[in-house]
Amino acid sequence: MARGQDASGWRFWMLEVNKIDVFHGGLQALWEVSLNVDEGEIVSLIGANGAGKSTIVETIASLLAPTSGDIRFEGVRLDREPAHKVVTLGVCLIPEERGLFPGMSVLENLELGAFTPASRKVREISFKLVYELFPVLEARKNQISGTLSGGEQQMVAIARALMSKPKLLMCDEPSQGLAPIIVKNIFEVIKRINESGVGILLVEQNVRAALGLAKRAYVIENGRVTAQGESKRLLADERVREAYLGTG
Amino acid sequence: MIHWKKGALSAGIVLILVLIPLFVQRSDIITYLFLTLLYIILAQSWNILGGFTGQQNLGHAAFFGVGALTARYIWLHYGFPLPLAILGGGLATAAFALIIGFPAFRLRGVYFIIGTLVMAEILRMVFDNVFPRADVMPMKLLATYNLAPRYYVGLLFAVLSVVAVYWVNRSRIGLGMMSIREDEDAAEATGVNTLKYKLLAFAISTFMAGLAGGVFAYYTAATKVGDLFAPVWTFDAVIIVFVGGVGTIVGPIVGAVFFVLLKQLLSLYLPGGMHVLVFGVLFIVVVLYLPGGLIGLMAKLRKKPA
Amino acid sequence: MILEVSSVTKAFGGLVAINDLDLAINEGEVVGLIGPNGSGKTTSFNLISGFIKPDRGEIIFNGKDITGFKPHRICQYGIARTFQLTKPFAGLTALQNVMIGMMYGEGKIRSVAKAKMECEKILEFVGLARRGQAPVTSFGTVDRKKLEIARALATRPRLLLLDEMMSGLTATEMEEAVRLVKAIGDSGITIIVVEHVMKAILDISSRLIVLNYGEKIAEGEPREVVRNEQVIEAYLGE
Amino acid sequence: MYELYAQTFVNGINVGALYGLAAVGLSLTFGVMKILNIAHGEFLMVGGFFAYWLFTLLGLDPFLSLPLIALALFLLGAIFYKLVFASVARFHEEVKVKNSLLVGFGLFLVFPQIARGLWTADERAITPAYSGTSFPIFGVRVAYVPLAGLIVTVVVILALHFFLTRTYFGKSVRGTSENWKAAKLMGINVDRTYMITFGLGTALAGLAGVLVALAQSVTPDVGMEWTIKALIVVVLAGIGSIGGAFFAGLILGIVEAVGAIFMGPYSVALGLVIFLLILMFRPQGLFGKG
Repeated sequence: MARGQDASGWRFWMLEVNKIDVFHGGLQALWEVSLNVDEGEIVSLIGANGAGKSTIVETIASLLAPTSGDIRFEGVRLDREPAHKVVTLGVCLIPEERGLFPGMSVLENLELGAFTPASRKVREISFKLVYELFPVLEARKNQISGTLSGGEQQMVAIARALMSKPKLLMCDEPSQGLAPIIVKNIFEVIKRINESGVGILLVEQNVRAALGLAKRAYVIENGRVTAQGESKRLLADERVREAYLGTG
Repeated sequence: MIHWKKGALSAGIVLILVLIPLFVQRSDIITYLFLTLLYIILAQSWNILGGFTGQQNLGHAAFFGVGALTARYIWLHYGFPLPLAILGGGLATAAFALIIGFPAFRLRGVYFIIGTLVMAEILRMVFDNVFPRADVMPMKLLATYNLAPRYYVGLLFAVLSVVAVYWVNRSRIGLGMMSIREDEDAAEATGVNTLKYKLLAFAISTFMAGLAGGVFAYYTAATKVGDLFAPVWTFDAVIIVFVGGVGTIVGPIVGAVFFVLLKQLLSLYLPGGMHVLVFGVLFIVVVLYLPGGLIGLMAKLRKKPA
Repeated sequence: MILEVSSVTKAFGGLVAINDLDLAINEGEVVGLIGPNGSGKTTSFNLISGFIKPDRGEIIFNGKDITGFKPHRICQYGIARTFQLTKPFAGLTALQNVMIGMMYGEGKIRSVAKAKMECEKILEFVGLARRGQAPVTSFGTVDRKKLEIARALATRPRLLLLDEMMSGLTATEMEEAVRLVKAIGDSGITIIVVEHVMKAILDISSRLIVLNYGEKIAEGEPREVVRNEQVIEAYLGE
Repeated sequence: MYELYAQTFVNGINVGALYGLAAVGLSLTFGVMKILNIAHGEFLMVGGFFAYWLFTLLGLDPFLSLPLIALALFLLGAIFYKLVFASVARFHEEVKVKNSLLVGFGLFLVFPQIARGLWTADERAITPAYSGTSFPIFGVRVAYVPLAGLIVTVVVILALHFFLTRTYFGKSVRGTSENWKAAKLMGINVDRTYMITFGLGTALAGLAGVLVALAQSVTPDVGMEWTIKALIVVVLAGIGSIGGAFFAGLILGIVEAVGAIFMGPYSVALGLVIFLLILMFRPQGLFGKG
């Protein structure tokens, strides 16, 4: 498939990842990975641990650099920008294990979320929005974030990312280490964020929840995209089950 | 075959070094040669711990100083025979190192480096205060002072230090030390008692530094005790090892020759002491851009013939 | 029984990583240890191999209580491990890597010359024949993994802990790795494998143990275990 | 007897404040960048000589020269970050610390030589008209210069604290120190933050240098001694603890001063003993979190 082309003809996606190879610690982690996310879409990356899902989103965020291939966001080459510039373009990653500033208060974490000049200007409005989304954070804004519960920490991570006013939000395993009821909550919030017009790229191990939320998904196995398509179709696909449980 | 050739070459070099004082009478040349030998001992001693075991010791001067002070004292003031005095200096140093090493090695990496640095500087200050006056050899010895025996003692210990490093490089113990340098967790998982082998490397390294101190104590006619602990001894050893090639056998030898030659050359053209500046810059460049030192550079050039 | 982990608990700063875990491994078994991300598999390996000390509970190996021993002692008693991200001694040759295992692990061979000969054999066994003099930095993913296994085997273990052997390998490389693990098992060494690549683990193991949230949720015959509803739920979500 | 102890105590506080100020900069760079700059004392020495220059050549009062020195040393630090430490910062954690130590060690050799060329090896002190004057209080003589030094130290440390906790940029510095990866993801330019932090560290060293030249004296070789003192204080306080560094500095100053009464020349070894004890029993420092 040529760049910008899909089954329905020529078109351009908000995010286009085009045949990237990525090395991590001297070893190859991704082989010719291509994927796309459209405006306002929820797309999910599923696959077993160590398959390379995190590597994909970290590369999009420019924490890692591809050795070949390219990444475009609204036509701009992300792979040529440093990580701190990617945020100003509207792409924000919530990293694995949340990446909070654990010794700083909730408020300070959120303030740093709005570090880019554009987002800093509107941060009072953003505060209102995220406090509406997570009332508990307003009540705890002076608490040191490292002392919050796991679910609350995940909320801080999401809220902090929203403070940067992203057009595309990438969440790396938001459910990790959380009790099922809290996971449900988090997914609910992600859905609401998406409904406000933010595109979502969701990395998840919890396949059913991820496929329930996303319209489309990519299955990642051993650093390669091995299947992709409508979530409903993938959910029934034997290959997904196989990727996880090896029961072919 | 290569083995045999290397052995013959080394024996030849040693033989030439043994014969030199018989043919060369100029005392300045013998002095430079002696200093080169002294630096080889000092650099190899640092190399065992810093190069092979990966534990950088920035307080090496302290061990040189303890060895020099002990050897000088028991030789001049308590009448020990010279070989025993130098050996005693080495042993005292290793004993002192083990006392320091136990707390220092309980923590990994950086604390050891800071600890040695702080320890050396404080020892210097203490000894500077306790022995403020220069320690001069008695007149009887000064009257009969001769460079040749100093040179031979230096040669003997330089050869011994190279042999020791050679042995470390190919023995079981050396492999254990190098595994610590490469990856401490993997070394533990592979059965290496990392604390034990760090302490062992530390003891061997400081023992040799103490010997170097003893050789210097025998050589120098007069010295301030504080100067024996001066950071310059650490600097010189570390620079020689890094410029020559850290963690190799030949590197420190090449480094020592290069160091003494360049130092003499620079002192011809630059105002006094400025050679240190050149060495400082050279050292930073090597650490950042040439981690293999001169040995590594030569290997690279040989691989890629123009 | 060669390894008995009884009621071991380990918490990191309030987060319980392993909760009251019991494991019993028989001599000669190849056991697969599986579970979703963060379920405590690598933590269990770290506990057994001595890299972390349990808060509670004990670990008995070969009739000896090894709880709280340092890793090098545990290795000398006969438990070898590999690391998820391989940790070769990168500045040394492949042969030297393996020799360190041989001379320090069980430690019966102390002569360098003899160790060299033995280690050449091990390198050949894992498929690295004639690569002994090569610097490890020139090795690719597969060869690094093979080397890691060779080094562990050189310590003459009775129990081998393999942490994520298959990740990053291509399909053919994986087949080769599976054959290697089977060959090790056939030589009589007990093996515990942590693995995410299910095809491989079903091929290798004679028994599966499933962890979730630091607790054992299932164990038994591999093909049966992966049909267990609780296990599917843990993996795929509710 | 009371007067001897009280006087010693006051002297200890005066010296201790200098230790604290010298250590704060070192602690800041280590806490944020995980780089241990053992050439820290060299920047202190340079600061002292700069102030000496301003005083003897232009007749500028040392207290008025403080902001100038801070600016100059900030720029010098930023340049040195770009020249050498930036390439160290790219390494992985443990290699980074080791290489930063070695590079600092190299600078150790370079700085005193340059200083000798510029200012000769002589001991230099800044001696404005008011130096040496003092006033009595409770039977103890308090000199104006060290007292002013103490006040400057307190003000500088409070200002640093304010900067780190109240300003947007200061918060981004703390964020970077807690999790540099996440900081990047928030749009913080980590490399620039490192450069500025390093510059701040050297600026603090420069300020300490002015006070040292004023209260004691500077020579080209004084750097190592101050690095060592700062290291002891940092280990005592716990790495990265700013307020802790100030109090740990005071403690070291007082212990050394009081120790000198009983131990004479051996009292310098006290620092080492404290240092080793702390390393053995409380490696996170007195004020660090357990």
